[in-house]
Amino acid sequence: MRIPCPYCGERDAHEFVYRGDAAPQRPDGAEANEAAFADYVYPRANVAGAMHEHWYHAQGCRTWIVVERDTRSHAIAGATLAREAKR
Amino acid sequence: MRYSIFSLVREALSGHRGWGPAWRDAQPKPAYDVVIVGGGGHGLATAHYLAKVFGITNVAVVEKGWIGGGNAGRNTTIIRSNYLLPGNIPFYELSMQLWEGLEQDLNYNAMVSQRGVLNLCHSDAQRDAYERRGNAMRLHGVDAELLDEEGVRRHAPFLNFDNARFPIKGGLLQRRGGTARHDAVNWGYARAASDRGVDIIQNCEVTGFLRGPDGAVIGVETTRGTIRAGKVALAVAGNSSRVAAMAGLRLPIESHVLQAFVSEGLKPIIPGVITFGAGHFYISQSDKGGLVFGGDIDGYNSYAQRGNLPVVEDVCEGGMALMPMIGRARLLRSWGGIMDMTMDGSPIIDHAPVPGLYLNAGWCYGGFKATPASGWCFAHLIARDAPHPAAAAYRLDRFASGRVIDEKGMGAQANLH
Amino acid sequence: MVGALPAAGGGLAVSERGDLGIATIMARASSTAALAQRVAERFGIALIDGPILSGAGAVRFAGTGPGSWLSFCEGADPFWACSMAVQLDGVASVFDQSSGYAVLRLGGAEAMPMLQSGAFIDLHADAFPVGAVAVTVIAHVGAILIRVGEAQFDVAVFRSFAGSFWHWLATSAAARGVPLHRFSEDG
Amino acid sequence: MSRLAAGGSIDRRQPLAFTFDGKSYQGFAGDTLASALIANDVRLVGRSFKYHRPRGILTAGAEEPNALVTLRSGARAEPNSKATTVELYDGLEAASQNRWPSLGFDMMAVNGLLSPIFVAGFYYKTFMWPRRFWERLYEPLIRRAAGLGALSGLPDPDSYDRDHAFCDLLVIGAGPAGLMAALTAGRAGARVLIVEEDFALGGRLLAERHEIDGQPAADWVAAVAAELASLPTVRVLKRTTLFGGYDSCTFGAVEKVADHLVTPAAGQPRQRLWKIAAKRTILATGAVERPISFGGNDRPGVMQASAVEAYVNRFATAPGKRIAIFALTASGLRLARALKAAGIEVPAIVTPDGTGDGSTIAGMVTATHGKTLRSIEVSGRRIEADILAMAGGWNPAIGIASHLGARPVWDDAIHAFVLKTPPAGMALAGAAAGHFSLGEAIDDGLREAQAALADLGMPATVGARPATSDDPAGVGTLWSVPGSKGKAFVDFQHDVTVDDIALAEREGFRSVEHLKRYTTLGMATDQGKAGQVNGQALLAAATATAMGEKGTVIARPPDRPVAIGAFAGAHTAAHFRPVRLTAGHAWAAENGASFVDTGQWKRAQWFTRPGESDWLESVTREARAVRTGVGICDVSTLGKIEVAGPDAATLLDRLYTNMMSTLPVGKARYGLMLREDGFVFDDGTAARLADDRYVISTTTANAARVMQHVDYCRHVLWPELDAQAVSVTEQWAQVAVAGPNARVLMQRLLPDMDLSNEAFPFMASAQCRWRDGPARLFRLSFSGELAYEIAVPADRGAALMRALTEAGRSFGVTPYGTEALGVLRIEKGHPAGNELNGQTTAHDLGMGRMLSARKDFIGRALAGRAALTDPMRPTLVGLKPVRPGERVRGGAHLLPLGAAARAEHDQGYVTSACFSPVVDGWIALGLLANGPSRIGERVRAVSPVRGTDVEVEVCSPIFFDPEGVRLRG
Ligand SMILES: Cc1cc2nc3c(=O)[nH]c(=O)nc-3n(C[C@H](O)[C@H](O)[C@H](O)COP(=O)(O)OP(=O)(O)OC[C@H]3O[C@@H](n4cnc5c(N)ncnc54)[C@H](O)[C@@H]3O)c2cc1C
Ligand SMILES: NC(=O)c1ccc[n+]([C@@H]2O[C@H](COP(=O)([O-])OP(=O)(O)OC[C@H]3O[C@@H](n4cnc5c(N)ncnc54)[C@H](O)[C@@H]3O)[C@@H](O)[C@H]2O)c1
Ligand SMILES: Cc1cc2nc3c(=O)[nH]c(=O)nc-3n(C[C@H](O)[C@H](O)[C@H](O)COP(=O)(O)O)c2cc1C
Ligand SMILES: [Zn+2]
Repeated sequence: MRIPCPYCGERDAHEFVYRGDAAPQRPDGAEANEAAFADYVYPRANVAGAMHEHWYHAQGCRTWIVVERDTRSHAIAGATLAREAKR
Repeated sequence: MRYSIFSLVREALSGHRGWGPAWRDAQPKPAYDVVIVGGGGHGLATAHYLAKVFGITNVAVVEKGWIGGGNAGRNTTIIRSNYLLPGNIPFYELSMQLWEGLEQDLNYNAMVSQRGVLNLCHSDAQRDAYERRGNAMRLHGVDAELLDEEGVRRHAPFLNFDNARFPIKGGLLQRRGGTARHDAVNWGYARAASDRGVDIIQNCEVTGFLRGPDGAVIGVETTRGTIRAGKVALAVAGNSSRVAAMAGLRLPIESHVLQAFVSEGLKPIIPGVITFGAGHFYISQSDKGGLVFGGDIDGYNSYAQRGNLPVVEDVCEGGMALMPMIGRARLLRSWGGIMDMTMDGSPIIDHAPVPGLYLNAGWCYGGFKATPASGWCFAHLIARDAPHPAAAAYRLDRFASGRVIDEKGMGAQANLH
Repeated sequence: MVGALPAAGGGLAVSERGDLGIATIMARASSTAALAQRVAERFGIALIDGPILSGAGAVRFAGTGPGSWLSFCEGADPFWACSMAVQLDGVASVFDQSSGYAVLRLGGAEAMPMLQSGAFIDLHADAFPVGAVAVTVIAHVGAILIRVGEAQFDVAVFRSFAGSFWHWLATSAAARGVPLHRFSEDG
Repeated sequence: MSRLAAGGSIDRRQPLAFTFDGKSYQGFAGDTLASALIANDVRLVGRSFKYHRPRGILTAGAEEPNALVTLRSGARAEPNSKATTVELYDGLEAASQNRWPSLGFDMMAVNGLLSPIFVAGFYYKTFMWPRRFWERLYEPLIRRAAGLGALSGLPDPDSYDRDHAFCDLLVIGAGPAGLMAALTAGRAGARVLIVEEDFALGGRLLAERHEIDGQPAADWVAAVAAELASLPTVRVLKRTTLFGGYDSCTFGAVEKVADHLVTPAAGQPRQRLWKIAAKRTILATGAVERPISFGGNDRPGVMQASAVEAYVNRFATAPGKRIAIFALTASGLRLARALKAAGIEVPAIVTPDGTGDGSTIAGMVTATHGKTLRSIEVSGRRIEADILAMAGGWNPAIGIASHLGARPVWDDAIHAFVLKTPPAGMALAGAAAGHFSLGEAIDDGLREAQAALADLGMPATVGARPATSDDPAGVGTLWSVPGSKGKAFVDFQHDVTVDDIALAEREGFRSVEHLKRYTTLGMATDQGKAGQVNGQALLAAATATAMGEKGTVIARPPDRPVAIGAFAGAHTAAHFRPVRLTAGHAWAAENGASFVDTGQWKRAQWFTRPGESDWLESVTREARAVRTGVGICDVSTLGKIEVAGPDAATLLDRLYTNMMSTLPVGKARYGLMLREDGFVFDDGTAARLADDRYVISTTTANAARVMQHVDYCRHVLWPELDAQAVSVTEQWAQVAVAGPNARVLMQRLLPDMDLSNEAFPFMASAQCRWRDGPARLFRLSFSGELAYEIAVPADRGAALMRALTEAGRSFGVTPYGTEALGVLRIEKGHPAGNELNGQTTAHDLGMGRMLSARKDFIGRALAGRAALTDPMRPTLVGLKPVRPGERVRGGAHLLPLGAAARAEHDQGYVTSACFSPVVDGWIALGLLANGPSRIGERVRAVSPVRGTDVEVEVCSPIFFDPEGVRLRG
């Protein structure tokens, strides 16, 4: 599997560290309670299909990126820098 | 027909014309007391014990493909009960004991082979961790032996002791551990359950749930029509999230791919199971002679049932580092399975938060050895509506509460377990 | 500048670069443009935010990540990174790495095929021309590759890995039947 | 000798000597082992898996199920090598396998007598009684009988290499289709890689007699090969098998670099693993001929027609003197012509419907006779023949295209599975596409290459399409011969018969996948390439289902078996993983250090002095030296991360449970990091170097994960923070200097600094100079002594060690290793790896007070859960054996006195233990339920696996200097 790192270009997936679904948003730390955090930390949509997910280019530019990938076919539609995806 | 050497010889004389199907290929009936979704080892075992232990025989197992076509048919067949945490040990030991009588129970030779499982350690800290684990096992009445380097040498003299990157310092050996012939386990359970009246329905995919007025699950929609059910029990392994989503549930599970490998057939050379603690590698030899081995998961969410080359290299590197004698053995076939990795690495056997629905999920890469106990405890939960004591820790709410069962101590990241 | 390498004779010439000041330069938030301007002012270099080498003189910037560079300075004094930090004050954070990397220069016709055998990135001159930079991995060792000439590459690896990287280099050269000429910096 | 006088593509000027089962023979360069055996009239070459039936050579390719030999001997022995794909070399040594005592007389052939019992799946029905006999008797017997060849049990002496390739177009297979494709794309200037597993290019053109452009096809092949070699963007890899298709158009291939040599040259790898990234791919892997299932179809002498054709035309051998043909396709007739041209007698051409020329017999072969084939039976008539060539139709070789999940579909026109929807970026050409004529192969190659070029936006130069002698191949089907006498095999290697298929169907194994697993059809080393489709067709017939509906099984990588060593490359034995060495490594080695692996690092574990008899003596001396004098310890492997920028302090506040923003410049603070689930992640110190700059430390084990975590927080969680972070672990060599004499020593090292307690107190930090270079000084203490850590750029690390030794010589400065470090920290009750095991909470470690209530931080919310702060959780305590001199060990479990050693009494366990010189006895840290409230209580530390049971007293985890007077001194 080759991942199109927005900075480095296409790289083999073994250069990356996988984290998972990019959808869950960390609750506001000052406000949120246990339940909200538990909901952020544990359950996952575990999509069968196109998914936005976090990968870290550990053996490359050391940047977290968001990759759009289909979990059924591993086909990759694209990738963006995580810090830009957030904005 | 009962299986035995006598029936076999008798049939041999008449050209084996007398054998009937091992299990009835049933057509779906309109309703059952219990519908089990998933014809893997767990679903079939659940059906068997429901019928045999709890006398509930109006049961259907619905399988989207052919039985045993999921992980039950593609795992590396290791059985062991060398767990660390109190939530796990009694459960896996129950399973081990069921394995030990399985063939007689099922009248099917599942080739349960207790030739030992050896976990190697490479540092003092790792040895301490194994001592902790071995002691926990022994306190639970499970067999465990701590080997020093000499002990390992005696058990597996062909390992790389002399110029290893991570020298072998010892190991934890469970002699009762070993392997079982995975396909036979599935077929044996199917045959035994079918004989007791359970309907095994293949090529029947569940596509939705039938809900009662109060929201309770009262049946399933399938590719072969609607089937009503008193209770619906999910045992769909790598597809747990997908199926549970049809009931509106989000589980603490990610689906990941694990690859496995088999070499060409070779004369016996590897005793029992050996796992390489410092690399990602474990190996055993099948009765047919193939070296069956594997390593770490690929690490990314997947429903594709296949992996990629880097993990193949990683696993073979581990193999060569540990036992350089396998360099000239050829890899014959590699494949992948989709596992439901939980956020603490331990399974779930519990009521779903929807009435009428029961959950058996989250087996990660370790659910084959669990097959008998999983079936037994799940059947108990379904029949009695109360958890079996050996599986009482496998609650769904343990994640929110923090009573997680995290053997590896990796926290809430599925792919690290 | 490192002097011309002895003729490689078709093999692979490897020298270790010793006198380098090295620093990680990371642009402050939304300061990439300001950093580029500062670099232009102070060093006369057009800094590019991408995996390529900016500059051709004693000081160079190799793009290693978004808004981040590994800067090299030949003949630097031990406090070079501190002076760099002063130069870039307010627009970038500067981290001294002068000791953090072992930098090898690989030259000769075999340099490219050799590195290609280790790295799963396309090193063909069209894809990886002179001045291109890649942070990647070779034989389980993280490596920063910079194409400094048609047949010349600088390879930076973390210093603790240098021994293992050398081992890879030597076995791979032998596997290819390539004679390996090792030179120290001062000839 | 059955070598033909002329022809073939062997080099008669290069004779090669080889042995088979110890007997010497001769072949020529250009032979395979199989062709050389045939030339030497060796007919019997192997025994089958289950019944140990005598077997001969069936094919001329990688689909060979029978002719498996052990190549070479000793540590280089390679079991299960297919004689048909082994390139002959001078000195080749091969032996038959799976037989005892000899190939000709195999005792295990009694299995054949038991074959009425040994049917598919028989073992599932028996061997269940008595239960214990499985491991003791049945299984060992089964195991010994199963398996094929044997591994030597010795380490593989050869090496393996890796390489990577990128191309616009990857062409797999160099038959006419592949060559035409490569040529077309190469001429257009595309980067082309063409891989061919054979040692010669040409594919079936080597075996069949065709004309291209009016010339023998071989001439065309030679011309194309020459042109490809001349094209700068084309690379041809021979002896290279493409074995797998993976995601994103990547592929794996293995090149046999030295397999055609007796031993590789010095340094030369045996094989090389290629990883290939291609923009487009053309699969031109040809087709595999099917056998026909009739009685006795496995007898040595029964061969595939395509193989006979290859042995005659390519290798110039006569596999037999009288070669009969049983054909369902026109290729049978082409073979007859070839045989006659070579002067070989063709006693019969048998086709079911009599199609063919005048001499064809309408009928079927129902039986064979002879130890090796002597005669065949056709409709009750015996025909003398020493070879029977079967032409059963063709299966396109589409395995690689199926690796990514595309399912083959049945094509009724050609009676074969084809791939209608290859993976993105891949096209099929020639016989692989189900187009069996030469003309189609050439057309396909041309067309698909042009399509790929167009796709890539490259103009194709239009070359002429060479003219071919076309021979459209008819295909027939005949899945089994009615009225067969004797066993009719479907899977030759695994001895799966037509009857086995019927039995499986009867027993309900009616999916092709169940059929495979129950009978082992297609699970042998040829992966069903030879006979699997026949079995599936028999199943379809038995269940009255169309082939298209039944489908076929999934093809998986590798497409051909690949040596495990090739996947591992150079990463074996001591080079399995890189080794990380600290700057002070050589210095430590010179000083008698033994090293221990910590992740990839080597760390000095202890330093043996002359006269010391065991490690404990060295460690105790080192620990004592730190308590009484001064010791130095290389702590460079701890992770170091520098965090800078205006928001550095804010970021650290969110990363650590405690406040870091309030830390003054010039100070350091111990910090705890949690995971978001509330459990402890890592610990370390943070030192504030400047308002906007910190350097933090991590444990050695977690360095990479913490860095990744810091970046996750910066990039994903809080990208709005203006904070930069980078690992500087490699930049700084760091040394702990600890003990009552530490200040004196440091003062000698840094004479210009005021190191008095007032000027540089406990937890102070500073950036300073050492020998005109940068340095960092911290007053940190893991040992509980007056201590410093000094960091210098790593290239001065060794010099620093030497300088410290020199400066401290007069008061006996002592280097100490990780083991003494462990003793010192256990004496002080500091948690380390064994306690920070990912299962513990801050509360468990007695650090509950470090969770700040004044701010948010990672893990805050979930750390507060009742389950994580439950007092009954095992919590950190100290443990001391009650009886002096008794040893307590890590991993022992803690139980109340008098309680039986059973799980229900398990209350915790010992995490770390050591011999403490200051206590003068063994001490330990442990996690004990409700521990802190049990100080003074006695419990048992039980280790059933060691057979020890030690009474211990629960105490404070701080065994030494609880007030911390010394470290502040
Ligand atoms: C490569 C690999 C190696 C492994 N090695 C080991 C090992 O050595 N030891 C060990 O203990 N464990 C091992 N495991 C784990 C073990 O195989 C699994 O945990 C276990 O098999 C899962 O339970 P199961 O048998 O019921 O699952 P499965 O066999 O996967 O059963 C689930 C079934 O549900 C069906 N299904 C899914 N969705 C639907 C639907 N909508 N409708 C109807 N049916 C549906 C599927 O088709 C499947 O047949 C391994 C797993 C893999 C992949
Ligand atoms: N007369 C018939 O019935 C009939 C049937 C089929 C094919 N043919 C003949 O076969 C030829 C078809 O041409 P083609 O080019 O499609 O096929 P081909 O069989 O000529 O060439 C395929 C090539 O691919 C190579 N190959 C296969 N798998 C490989 C792998 N995994 N890695 C590397 N190399 C691999 C083979 O070694 C072979 O050289 C024509 O000459 C045609 O006449 C004839
Ligand atoms: C324990 C075990 C042993 C196996 N042995 C063989 C074998 O000898 N030959 C073979 O072709 N496949 C073997 N397989 C692999 C199967 O062919 C198959 O790949 C696997 O069950 C997954 O199914 P799939 O590839 O159809 O998805 C084995 C699988 C397992 C789990
Ligand atoms: Zn990148």
